[in-house]
Amino acid sequence: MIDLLAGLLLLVGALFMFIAALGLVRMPDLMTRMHATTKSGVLGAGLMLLGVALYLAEAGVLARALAIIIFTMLTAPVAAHAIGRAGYFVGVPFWEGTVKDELKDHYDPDTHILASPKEEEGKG
Amino acid sequence: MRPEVALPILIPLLFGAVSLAFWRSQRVQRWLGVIGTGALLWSSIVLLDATRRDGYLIMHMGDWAGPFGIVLVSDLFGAIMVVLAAITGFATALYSLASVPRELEKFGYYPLMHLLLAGVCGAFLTGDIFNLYVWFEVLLVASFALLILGGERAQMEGAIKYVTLNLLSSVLFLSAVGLLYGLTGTLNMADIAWKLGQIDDEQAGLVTVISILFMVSFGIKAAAFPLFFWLPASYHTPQVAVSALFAGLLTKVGVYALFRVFTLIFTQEVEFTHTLLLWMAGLTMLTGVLGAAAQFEFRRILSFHIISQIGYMILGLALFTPLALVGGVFYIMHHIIVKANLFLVSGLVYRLRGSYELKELGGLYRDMPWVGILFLIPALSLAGLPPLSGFFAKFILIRAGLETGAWVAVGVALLVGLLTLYSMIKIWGEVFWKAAPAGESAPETVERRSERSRGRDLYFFYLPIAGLAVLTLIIGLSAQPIYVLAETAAGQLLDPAGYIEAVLGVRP
Amino acid sequence: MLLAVLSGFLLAFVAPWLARAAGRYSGWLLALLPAGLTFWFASFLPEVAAHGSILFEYPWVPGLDVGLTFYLDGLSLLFALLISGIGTFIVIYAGGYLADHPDLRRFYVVILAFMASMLGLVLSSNLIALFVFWELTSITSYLLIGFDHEDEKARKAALQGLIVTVGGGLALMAGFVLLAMAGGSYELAELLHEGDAIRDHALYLPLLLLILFGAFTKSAQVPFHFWLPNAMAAPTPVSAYLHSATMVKAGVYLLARLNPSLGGTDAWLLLLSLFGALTMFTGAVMAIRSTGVKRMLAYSTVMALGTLTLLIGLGTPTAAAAAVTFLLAHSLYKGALFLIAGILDHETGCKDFRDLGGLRGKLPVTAAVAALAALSLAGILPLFGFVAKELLFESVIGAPWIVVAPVTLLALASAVLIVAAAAVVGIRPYFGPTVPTPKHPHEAPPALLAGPVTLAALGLLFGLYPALAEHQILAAAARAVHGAPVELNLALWHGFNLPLLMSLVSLGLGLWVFSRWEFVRARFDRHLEPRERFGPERGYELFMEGIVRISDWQTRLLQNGYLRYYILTIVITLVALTGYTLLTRYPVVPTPNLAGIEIHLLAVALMTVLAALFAIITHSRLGAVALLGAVGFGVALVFILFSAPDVGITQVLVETLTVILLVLVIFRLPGMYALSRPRARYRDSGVAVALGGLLVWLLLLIQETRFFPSISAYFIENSQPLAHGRNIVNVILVDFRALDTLGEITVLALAAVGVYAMIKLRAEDRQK
Amino acid sequence: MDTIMALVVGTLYATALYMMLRRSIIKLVIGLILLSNAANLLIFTAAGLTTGAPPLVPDGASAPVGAVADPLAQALILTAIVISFGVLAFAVVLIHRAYEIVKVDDMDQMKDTDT
Amino acid sequence: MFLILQPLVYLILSVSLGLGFFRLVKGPTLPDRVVALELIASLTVGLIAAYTFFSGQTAFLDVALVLALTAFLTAIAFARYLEKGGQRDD
Amino acid sequence: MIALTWNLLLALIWTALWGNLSGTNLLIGFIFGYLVLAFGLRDIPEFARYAARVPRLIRFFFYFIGELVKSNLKVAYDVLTPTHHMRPAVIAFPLEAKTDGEITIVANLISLTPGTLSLDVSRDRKVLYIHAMYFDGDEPTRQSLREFEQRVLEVMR
Amino acid sequence: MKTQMNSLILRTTGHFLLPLLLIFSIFLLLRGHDEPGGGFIAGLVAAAAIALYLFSMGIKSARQVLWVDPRNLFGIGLTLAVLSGVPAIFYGQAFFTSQWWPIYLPPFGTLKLSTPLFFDIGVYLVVVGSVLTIVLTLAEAEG
Ligand code: NA
Ligand code: NA
Repeated sequence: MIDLLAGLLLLVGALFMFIAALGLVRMPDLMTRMHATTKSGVLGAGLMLLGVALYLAEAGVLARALAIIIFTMLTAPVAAHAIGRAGYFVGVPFWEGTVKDELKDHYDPDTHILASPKEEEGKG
Repeated sequence: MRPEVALPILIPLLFGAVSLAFWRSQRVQRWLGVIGTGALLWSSIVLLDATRRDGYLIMHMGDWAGPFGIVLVSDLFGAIMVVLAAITGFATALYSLASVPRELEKFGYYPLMHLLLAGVCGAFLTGDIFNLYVWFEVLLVASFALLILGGERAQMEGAIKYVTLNLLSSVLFLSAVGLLYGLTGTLNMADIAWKLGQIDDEQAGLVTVISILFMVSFGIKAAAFPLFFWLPASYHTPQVAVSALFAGLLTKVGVYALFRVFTLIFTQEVEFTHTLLLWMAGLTMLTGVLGAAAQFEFRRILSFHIISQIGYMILGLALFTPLALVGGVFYIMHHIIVKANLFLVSGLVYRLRGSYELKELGGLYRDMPWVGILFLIPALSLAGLPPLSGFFAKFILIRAGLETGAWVAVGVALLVGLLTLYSMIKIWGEVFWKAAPAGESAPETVERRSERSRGRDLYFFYLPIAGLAVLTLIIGLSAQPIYVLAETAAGQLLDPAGYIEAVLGVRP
Repeated sequence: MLLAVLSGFLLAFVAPWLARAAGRYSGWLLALLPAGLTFWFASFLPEVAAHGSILFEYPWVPGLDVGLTFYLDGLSLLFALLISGIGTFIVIYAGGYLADHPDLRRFYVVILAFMASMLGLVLSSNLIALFVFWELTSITSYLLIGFDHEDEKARKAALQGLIVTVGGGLALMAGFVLLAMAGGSYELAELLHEGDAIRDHALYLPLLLLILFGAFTKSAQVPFHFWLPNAMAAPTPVSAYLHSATMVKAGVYLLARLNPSLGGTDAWLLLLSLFGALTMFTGAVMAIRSTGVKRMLAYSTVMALGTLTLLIGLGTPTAAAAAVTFLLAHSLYKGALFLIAGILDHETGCKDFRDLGGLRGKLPVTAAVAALAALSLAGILPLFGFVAKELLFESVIGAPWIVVAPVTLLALASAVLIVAAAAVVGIRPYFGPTVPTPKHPHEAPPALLAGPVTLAALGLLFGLYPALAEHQILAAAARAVHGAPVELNLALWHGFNLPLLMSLVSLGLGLWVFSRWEFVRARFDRHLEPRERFGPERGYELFMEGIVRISDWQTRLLQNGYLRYYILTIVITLVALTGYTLLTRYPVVPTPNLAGIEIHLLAVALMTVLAALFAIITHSRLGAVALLGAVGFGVALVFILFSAPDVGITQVLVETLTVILLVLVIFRLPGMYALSRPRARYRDSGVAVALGGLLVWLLLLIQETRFFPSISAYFIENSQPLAHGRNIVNVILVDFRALDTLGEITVLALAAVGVYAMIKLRAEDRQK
Repeated sequence: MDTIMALVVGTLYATALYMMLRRSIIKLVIGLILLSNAANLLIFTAAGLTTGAPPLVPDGASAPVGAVADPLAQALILTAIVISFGVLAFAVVLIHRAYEIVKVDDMDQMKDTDT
Repeated sequence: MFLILQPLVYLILSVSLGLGFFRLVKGPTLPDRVVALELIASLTVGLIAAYTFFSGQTAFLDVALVLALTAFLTAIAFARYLEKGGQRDD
Repeated sequence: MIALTWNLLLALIWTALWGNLSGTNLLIGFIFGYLVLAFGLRDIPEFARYAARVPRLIRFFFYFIGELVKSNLKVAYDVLTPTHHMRPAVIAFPLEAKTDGEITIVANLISLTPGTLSLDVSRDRKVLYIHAMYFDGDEPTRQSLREFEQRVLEVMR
Repeated sequence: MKTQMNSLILRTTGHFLLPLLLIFSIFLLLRGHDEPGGGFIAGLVAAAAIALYLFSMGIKSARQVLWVDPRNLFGIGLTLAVLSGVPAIFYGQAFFTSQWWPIYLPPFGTLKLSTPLFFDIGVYLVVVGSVLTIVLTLAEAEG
């Protein structure tokens, strides 16, 4: 029974990874592609690891599986943030269906310092 | 368990490591440079002496029996090479005290030198083919770093070629080791030789194929034809002490490796492999010496001549008779000392006159005849004129060649000797005999020149040069003990069974 | 004996200091050694005359059959006496002649070393020792020819002499080795008795040619004669003398020495007598064409060397006798003449006969000595030269039928010309109207005159009492040359016979030529000058230029500076050699092994391959870096999927760090432009595919042909029990094979030092 | 799978060489990196491929149960990886510095020092 | 027991790897490639998980652990390069 | 912090009593220690907060997993269907989180949940710029984000 | 130009991840003899940690947090590695014969103090020192 659940977790995890990969291919622009990979990638890998931990049922395995999940959740968004930000700076185009961009004009092009809307207003 | 075998590796390693740790204090590094290479010299002589007495010296590193652990093996050939490396190292260390600019010392000159020597000695002493690769890499990367020390444009350009082609050679070597391991399942050279001795004749062909990979890889390292390109592209660019060290040692490691594997391991189809080597030897001799004829820069001439002399050494291996191997070993001994010394002399000339260009030099014999003598001894020895070391080296090879009936190779060797003399005399005529150029072509004024010929630092130039010159004379004038040494070494090389028995304790 | 031979070298070492101490008398002081040696050698005369030969043995490199064995017989003793005796006067002479020269002390060093080398050469019994001294004479003579080294002509002449003689020397060395192989020994003393074995050996002809090549170059035989007169161009007459009269005789000595071993064959006869005769005639022609004092003497020396070669080649007892007699006579008169040439130069500042005349009043002693020597040169009664010339004519007319006609004719013609030359030498400077000279001439000092006077006097003495020379030395020498006792019967007067007639003819014609000297020279010049372009000297020049040109061409072809061609050459060499070996040595076709294929393995393999392929076609640098990252992950996955966790982790980490490194570095690097032409790309892809294919082939062969199982079973079994570690790979790294790891981290540290130096130490900064 | 891996290794060698033969200096870097990967993989393949059996001894045991992958080959590759990383780091920086000094990216223009 | 599961999971992951690789090659911008590389790293973790699951060899989880902690550095490095104004030839 | 230290200390004492320092034993000791502390020292505010945080954390964990799955399904749907249903937008979200740690955790968790991706934080740390995939007007989007932030901060503070 | 990115998120993550990565690297170092890991891998992880610090907080912070100049590290590491092979000689054994000095620490079990461990620590230091020397030097040269 537990084996079955573990197998299921593994399969579902793999499917999420597949979705992430498909999203990477299918999504129209950088940002939306990152949505796919960041979330599904983390979730997929996490589920698969949980499946492994469940199946092998060893403390060591569980601990390592959890550590991997935590580390992934810690690092994946940071990477996404860094790339998204960099992509924004170098002007990677948004999908034409993008509704609005409130970030526009808030970056200082030289120092890469990001001002908040309030600051901008204060400056007038 | 013979600790002597490991000392020539561990001493320079330790001194290199400690020098690295003291990278802020150049004074300490200089002291360590001289003491370390001196200690290396001492340990190498102890090793040679012990090896001469006992035949083979074995050390199982970590106490793991061969073929499982790494076995250090000192046979006479290896021990001789270690002594030569130590001599060159010690001479260049002394020479460096005066010739290497202080700012280069800050950037690791001495540690690099120690570690280069460690790599070289490691290569000479290891009995393990993969460990040989590792030591090759150690000496190679040390040489990379020494080559670029200074950051001149020419150094960079030369280094790119040097690094790329040597990397190619290393990868080839590594690949060959991988394939050989797949075939024999072992890395210990004695074990490989022993196992390959048991295979059927039909399968020997596959071993021969693998041996070609080794031949090409070591051929690159030895700067043999047509694989030598990295050498003339780079050897004239670094500090001259570095050039001397390289000229004396690096290609010889390749030659050593060729000697080692083609006497110990790949002797299944000698008439095929060693015929290839014979071709390689002849063409190497010829291209090298011809390359030099068109050069008019001191160090470039010397660099091209390294190639042609590598040909002589390979000739000794290719002929594969006892006398030929004696000639090869003798030639290596002679060449290392003489070639390193010539580079040192070129540096002395530069120190005295500020140029390496023959056109800009002149008048040194008039002003400083003893410098002329210090040049003539190694130069004429290089050309194989008697009674200097190079004469006997050449004579043995020629005799071996004639006794084998290798007429063409002997003809080439003789012609090359003549052209070598031509090059050396060209240098002699331009640098020493010709009057110092005046006017535009003169790099410096008369006052500046006379100022240059003074200075206490000059002793550190003369000392190693004179020491090596004396060695050249000794090898020539009292060739008998050296000959006996080479003969014994060659005897061991031709007796793989003895090597295998010493390392593995089995008699094939 | 060893000390005697080597004493010259020892003295050479200390000569500069001794010379400094002795000041003006340095020449006299240093001459004590050669003088002493002369007497010492002379003390052997009776013993040699009685027993034939004495052998002295000192070991040197017994392993190579090289020993300092000295063989003293008539021939070597004659040479030894000439060398040390004349050497004595040369040293004295030099002390006077070069008294004000700044390099006098260096001159002593070289001349003494030269003398010692010559002694060693003629005394050595061991072929290799002989060769060693042979080469030493080449080097020391090089230093002597180039003594005025700041003069380019001197340097060129020195180089020419060196290249020709050393080139010949190398052939000689090969010849000696073959000779030893044929004769079974490196000792002349033994080879002299092995003549039959050597002549019958298959290697006889090659070894003969090689040895002759060596001897001919050294002894300036046609066509290698050109270097000798050039050697006169710059240096002092002293050294010039040594070259023309002593060193060059080394070749003749060798021929004479080996005559018993090699002679007596048709090849020997033809080669020596014809080349000798040709040289003799060429030397005579060139002598008469010359106007320079030293040059004319030098060519007359060439003529003498040809004569000697011819005589040795003839192989008759008379010829042997003639050879040794002529040798002695020539040494005496030529020595005197060269030293007189030096006096003329020293006193007048002129080096050309056309600038000299009427000096007999100013230089009476010189003139008298010159007359004696010239008479001997011309072969006129009652001088020793006459004795020699008679024997020469007797030898040529008694030559074997096959050569008799040409050698007789050439000998006669040469004699005519040499008589004329002798007249120029003996008459021209001293008689006739006085010609003004740059220097005001005085009679030369004793140091300069001692040599010429003694030598000329000896020429006269031996002429009057030829038996003196015969019994003391020449008989023994001739026996050594011929290999059997020879009846000499030297006498000034043999009665009227054919040789005398020839002498008279040559004398008459010679004097006629002298009277029309200018006319004869002009005729020769007109005929010969256009042909000199094709002469042997031109050959030498072409050879030297050719070397440089080939060198240039080869360097441009091979060392062309293009890294990619270097790589290409190396890889093509590798593929060709390995492929050839595969075809000829192991033509086995491996069978593919497709067992164990799984989808994910296949996917990983495919991704790795595709990533690598795309990395080479992409035009984006960072895209390529990212693709390299994919290759790295692919390789890591291969490691993981095939059970190598440690390697996998390492690969992942190294991959990450490599990308970081590339990104840090690439910031300053240029873009990836396609710079090559399509043809180059096709060619390179071809080579690349060939390399890849080769390795695939090898891998497949290895995979199906494992000779032995791996030794790693030992590690697997013993890792835990013996090395207390459960991660076998790590245990291998830190224990079983710790030395590898030590080397590996050394590499890493070295790379870091290198990178640090590269970045921090900038050439531009250093110059500031 | 052995054959497939051999093909992968061969392709890596071929691509590496192709890149090293280009004139662009940066392609040389890429070629060198591919080359070292190729060599490591070659040793791995030549030593034999084993799935699912890493050379580890279970806790408490004295030797692994059943056959495991060749640990020696892995140790060699590990050493080789580290060495090639060091060498590559040096080479990459060298090329970077050479470009800074010589200011050409066309390798064909770096040929002044040879002759 | 997992007769179908094993090939199925491997198939899914393999196809995903192919898709990720496709984006890596296609781009069109550098950040796209970097994201693709990140996904390939994630897929490597997934493959390791699957491999551990089916082989029972837990040692490989350590590889995943290291990967999870360090793989994102690649992305950071690229991002930093872009932010520093490095040439973007995509 | 004191509470956590105490808890760890109890766990160590537990293992010392058993004489067996294994991971499992330490975990058991930690759990028992937590229970003991939560029960025994619940009148001390410091310990009470500590005790209360754990259930909140667990609750948040499940909430977060739920959101993660939801967002994934949404993305999956969009990825798998041929047409795109999304309305992406970059919006400025005023933060309540104050410290660097809070902001980072909020931003990272936002990146992992419903169709949102944190792009950057303004210099004055007051505004987080977010790429939202399913933008349904300023207020609704900000509202759901604010709710999420609250839950995170609850656990953190 | 500065070597770090001006990002609060990255900075904070860096602060948090650094100790995590460092402790992880020590963990990998100490257990390498028994499980995957070892000096080399551990050293690379530590170097990666500092590299992350470099990217997120700049070269100065990275140097500060490292506390020693990485150039000292590889010299010391190499010395340690070489010296770890020497003690065997005092026991009359070959160089690099491993020596074991197990230390019993009652609650924790046995600490397997040994020359291979010192060797591995040497490896670790060399790796950290070398990689960081390369990375930091390059990063400095950029700006
Ligand atoms: Na050896
Ligand atoms: Na290692």
